[in-house]
Amino acid sequence: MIYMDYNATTPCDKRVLEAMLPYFGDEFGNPSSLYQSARTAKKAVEKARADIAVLLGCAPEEIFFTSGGTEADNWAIKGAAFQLKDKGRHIITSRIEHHAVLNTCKSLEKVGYEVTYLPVDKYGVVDIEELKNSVRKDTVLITIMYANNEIGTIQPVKEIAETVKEKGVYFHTDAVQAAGKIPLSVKELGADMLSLSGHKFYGPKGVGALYIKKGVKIAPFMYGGEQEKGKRAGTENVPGIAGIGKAAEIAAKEMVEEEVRIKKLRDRLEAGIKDRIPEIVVNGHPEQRLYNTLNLCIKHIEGEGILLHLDFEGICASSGSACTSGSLEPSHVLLAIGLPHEIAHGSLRLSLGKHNTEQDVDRVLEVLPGIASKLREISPFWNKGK
Amino acid sequence: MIYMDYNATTPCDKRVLEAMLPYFGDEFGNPSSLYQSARTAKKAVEKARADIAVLLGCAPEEIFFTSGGTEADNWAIKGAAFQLKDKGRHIITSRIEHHAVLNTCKSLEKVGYEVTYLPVDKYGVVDIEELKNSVRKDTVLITIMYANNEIGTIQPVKEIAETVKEKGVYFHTDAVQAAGKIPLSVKELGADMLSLSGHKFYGPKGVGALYIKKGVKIAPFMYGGEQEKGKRAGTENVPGIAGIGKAAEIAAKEMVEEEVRIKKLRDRLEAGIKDRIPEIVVNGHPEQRLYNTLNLCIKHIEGEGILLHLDFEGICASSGSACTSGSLEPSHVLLAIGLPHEIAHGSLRLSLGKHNTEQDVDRVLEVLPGIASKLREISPFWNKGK
Amino acid sequence: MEYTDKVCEYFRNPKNMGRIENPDGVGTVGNKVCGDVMKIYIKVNDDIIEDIKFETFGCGAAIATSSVVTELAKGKKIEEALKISNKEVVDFLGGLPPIKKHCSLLAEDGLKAAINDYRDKQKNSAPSPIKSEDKQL
Amino acid sequence: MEYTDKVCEYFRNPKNMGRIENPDGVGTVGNKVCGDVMKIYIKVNDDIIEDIKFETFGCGAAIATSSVVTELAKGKKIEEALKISNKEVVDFLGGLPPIKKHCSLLAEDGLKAAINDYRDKQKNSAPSPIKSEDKQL
Ligand SMILES: Cc1ncc(COP(=O)(O)O)c(C=O)c1O
Ligand SMILES: Cc1ncc(COP(=O)(O)O)c(C=O)c1O
Ligand code: FES
Ligand code: FES
Repeated sequence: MIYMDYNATTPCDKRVLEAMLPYFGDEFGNPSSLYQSARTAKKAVEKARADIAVLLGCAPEEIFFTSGGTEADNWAIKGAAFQLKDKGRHIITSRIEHHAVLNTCKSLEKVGYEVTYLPVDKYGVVDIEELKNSVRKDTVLITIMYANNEIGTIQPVKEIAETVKEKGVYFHTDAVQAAGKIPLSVKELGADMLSLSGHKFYGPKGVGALYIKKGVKIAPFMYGGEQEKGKRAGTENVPGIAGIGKAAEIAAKEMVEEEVRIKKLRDRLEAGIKDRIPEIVVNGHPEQRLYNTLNLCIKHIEGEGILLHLDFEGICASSGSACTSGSLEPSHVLLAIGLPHEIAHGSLRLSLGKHNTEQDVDRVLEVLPGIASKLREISPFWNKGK
Repeated sequence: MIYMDYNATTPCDKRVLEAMLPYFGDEFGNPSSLYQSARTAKKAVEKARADIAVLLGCAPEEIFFTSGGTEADNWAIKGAAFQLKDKGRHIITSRIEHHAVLNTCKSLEKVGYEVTYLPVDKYGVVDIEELKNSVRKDTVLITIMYANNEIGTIQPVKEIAETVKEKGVYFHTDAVQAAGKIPLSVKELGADMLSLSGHKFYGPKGVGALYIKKGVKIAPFMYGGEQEKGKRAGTENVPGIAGIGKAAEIAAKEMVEEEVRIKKLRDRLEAGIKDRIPEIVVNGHPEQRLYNTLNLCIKHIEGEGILLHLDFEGICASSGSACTSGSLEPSHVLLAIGLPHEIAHGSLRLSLGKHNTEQDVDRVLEVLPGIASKLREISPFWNKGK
Repeated sequence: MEYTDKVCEYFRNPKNMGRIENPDGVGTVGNKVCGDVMKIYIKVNDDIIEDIKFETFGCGAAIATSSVVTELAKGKKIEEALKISNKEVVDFLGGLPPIKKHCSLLAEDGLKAAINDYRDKQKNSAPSPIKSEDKQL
Repeated sequence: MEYTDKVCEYFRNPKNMGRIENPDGVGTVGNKVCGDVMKIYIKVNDDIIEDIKFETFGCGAAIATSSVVTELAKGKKIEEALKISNKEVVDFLGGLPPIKKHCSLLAEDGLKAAINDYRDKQKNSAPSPIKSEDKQL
C-alpha cells in the first residue's frame, strides 16, 4: 500500500505508541487522585504539556489539552465569542477555513453573531488590506488558519497577527496542518490562541491542544471537574496526552530534516505529473505552501473516479478534505480560489509523509496518467479528437 | 499496590488494549476516507457502536461517540437546552450530580436558564413527588444520574423516566458509574439520553458515548466535519472507540459474574470495618447501591490524612470524587445527604473492581484501624478519655 | 464509500463507453444534486435500440450506473427501454450507499433524454406515420 | 497532591502531638478556607515556652505544619515565638502545593492564639507587674 494522504491522518509513530502504553496498564491512575501511582500519570500529562510548549515556543501553562483539532477550534471560537459578548459580536474568518472553524462560525451566526468570511486570491491567500478594512468596533475575534489542509497554502499569519494586535482583537489560528510539520513560534507570531491535533503529526487520534496566551480569557467549553486548571473538564486522556507529547518531542527534533526529504519527493511528484498529464492545474501557492502537499485538478474528469482507480492500485489519496468526502459538493476551498465547479470537482490531493519513498512517487507517476486517460475517455468534456 | 479506587478510573483490560493496537499502526486510516484501508477503521467504529448498543439495549444509530463522560453530559444538557430554548428554559437536576452535570447547569444559569436542584434523602435518593412538583410548563430537561460516583446510590431512574414521559420533557441520565457495572436497558428505562465513559469500565480514557433516542433532537456540541452523522464533528478516535467497544462487549458478558464476586468482597470490607473501627458512618443506600462502592466517614478525623496513610501502605483510595480532590470543600454529595461539615470531611471512598481479591480486603482491614486511631489521637474532636 | 463489488467491477470495466457518430438520439443530463453530467447516445433501428453509448463526468456510482443502464437498454424496444428505472439499475448493482442513490437517477434520466431526443428528431424530420421506413432508406 | 518528602515525614511522624493537662495557654483556631481546626497547648516558664502540644483536625499539610510550628516554638521566648511566620514553617518543610499554602496559616495562628490566651490569663490572674513570680509559687 502506498499512503499519500498524510493531511487526512497519520499513523502513530512507534515511539509514540511506546510512550502511551504504560498508561493503559500499570500507570493507569487518574491524574487528579492523590496517591503515588496517580502522580505518575499526572507527571506524564505535565511532561507532555512541556513538550508541546517547546514545539510552539510558549510556556507549559499556556497549553490546554482537548479531544482533537475540532474541539480546539470550537473552543477557541466559542470561548472567545462568549467571553467577549458584551464587547461585540463580530467575527472575521476566511472562506477557506476547515469546517471545524467555518461551521462553528455558522453556528454563532444563528445566535446573534455576525461573521465576515474573507475572500482569498487564486493561491488561497487572505488579503491583509481587506482584513484590515473588515475590522469593526464590535469585532472580537479573527480566526485565520495557518496552513490550508487541502491546498497547503500558508497564510501570512505573522502579518495578520500584527494587524490584529493594533486593533486590539483576539487572534486565533488553526494550525492543525502546520504544527509538527513546520517550525512555528507563537511568541514570534503573536497569536492569542492556536489549535493543533495529534493525529496530524504521528500522534494519536482523539487528542489535540489549544494554546491560550497568558492573560487571554475565554469561556470554558466543557464544564465539570477541575482538570486543566478548571478550563477543560473531564478525566484526562493520559495515554493520548503522553502520545501527543511524544509526537511533539519527535517533531521538534526531526521536522527540519523531514522537510528537506519530503519536499524533494513532492516536487518530483509534481514535476512528473505535469510532464505526463496534459491539462492539469496545480492548486495552492507556488512557494508559500506546505512542503508535503500537492493538490491538483485533472481537467474534464471527476475526483472520486481517480481515487477509486488509485485505490485499486493500492494508492491512498483524497479529493477535497477527508471529513467532507461524504459530501457531494466540490471543495469550498477550490471554489474560493476561483476554480469553476467542474474543474474543482476533479481535484486530487496527494499529501506526503514520513513513510513515503522515491519508489512511491514513481509508482504514482506510473499509474496516474493511465487513470487520467481512462476517465477522460469516458468524459463528455474531453475532446477526443486531440 | 492495592487499588480500591475503581470509581475514579480503571485500568484498560488487556483484551481492550489488544483491540485498540491495530488502529495505531497498520489500520490507522481516517474512517472518512474512501480507500480500502480506511474502511477497516470505519468498520471498527461501527462494530464498537454495535457493541455499545448491545450493552444498552438500543440501536447502533442511537449511539454517538464523545471524548468522555464529561463531554456526553455537557452535550446532552446544552444540546437539549439550546434545541428547546423556544419551548422553555427550565431544567431540573439533583444536588448530588457529578460536576460535569452540575457545572454545566450552572453555566446555563448564566445565560438565562433556570435550574432546580432537587434535594435527596439521607441515602441520596431523589424524591419522586418533589420531582413531579418541580416540573413546570417551561421545563425542557430533567437530568438525574443513574448511580452516584461517591456513595453509589442508585436512583429510581425508571420511575423518574415514567414521570417525565407523562410530562413530555426530555430525560437524560448520567450513567457513567452504572454502564458496564450493572445491566441497564435504555428501552426498558425510557430515557431520552444516557451518558457513559470508557475508562470507568476497563476501556480507555478519553472516549465516551451519548445515547440519543431515535427522534430526540438536540443541538450539536462540536461543529466541523460530517462525522457521527454530522452530530459530533472531529476525526474519530478510532483506537479509543475500538477500545470502548471491546470494553462494552466484555462487560456485557462478564458483568453479572463480577457483580457477585465484587459484592461479596465489598460486603466483607464493610462488615470488617464496622467491626474494627468505632464511630463510623456508612454512606449511601443500604440496598440500592453500586455493589462495588463503600463510602464511609470515620468521625473526628479528616479524609486526606487517611488517604495519605493508606498511600504509605500502598493502598489507593479516595475521599470525595477524584476530580475534586484538588478542592478544599467537603463533598457536595455528603452535605446533600445531610452530614455535618466535619463528618463529611472525614469521608473515605473504597471502590472495588476486577483485580481486587480477598487478600486486598484483609490487608485494608489490617491497616485501616491503626490509621484511624493514629489520626484520632491527634484530633481535637476525639475524646481520648474513652 | 462502501461500493459493492459489482459497482467496482462496472466502474473499472464499464461497457458501452464512448460516443456514437451520427447518433439517432443524444441525451445530456446534469445531476441536480451534485452537478455531474452524463451523455447518452443511441442508434435506433425498427424501434429497437441497436447501439447505445455513454460519456459520464461523475462519481464511481455514476459511471457504473451509466454502464448498467446502457447494457439493460441495448437491444430493447424503445417502449421497454423507457421502463428501465433507476431502482432496477441499483438493484442490478446490488445496491448503492444512501448518499449515492441520486447518482442512479442520472442514468435513468440520461436514457430517457436520449430517447426523447430521438423521438423529437423523428417528429421533425418525418412528421408522417411512415417515418421509420423513411429512415431506413 | 505533590507534598515534599519532608511534609510526608512530618505528617507520618509528627512531634509534640496530643494535649497538655493544665496548660498555661490554649489556642483553638479554625481555617477560614477549609473549615479545619487546630488546637495548641502551651506551658510557659519564665517567658519561655517550655512545652507545647497540638491537636489538629485537618489535611496532611495542616498536621505537618502543626508539628513544625511546635518544634520551632519549643524552648523559645514568647516574644521570639510570636515572630514565627507561616512562611518560615513552609520553608522549613521545603514548600507546600499552592492550594495548601493556607493550611500553614493555621499553624501560625494557632500558636499566636495560644500565646494570647496565656497572656490574657496572666493579666486576669495577676494584674500586677510581678505576675511571673506569682506563678512560680
Ligand atoms: C486545518 C484543520 N483544522 C481542523 C481539523 C480537525 O482536526 P481533528 O480531526 O483532530 O478534529 C483538521 C483535520 O481534520 C484540519 O486539517
Ligand atoms: C457520575 C460521573 N459522571 C461523569 C463523569 C465524567 O466522566 P469523564 O471523566 O469520562 O469525563 C464521572 C467520572 O469522572 C462520573 O463519575
Ligand atoms: S456524486 Fe454526482 S453522480 Fe454521483
Ligand atoms: S485543607 Fe484544611 S488545613 Fe489544609
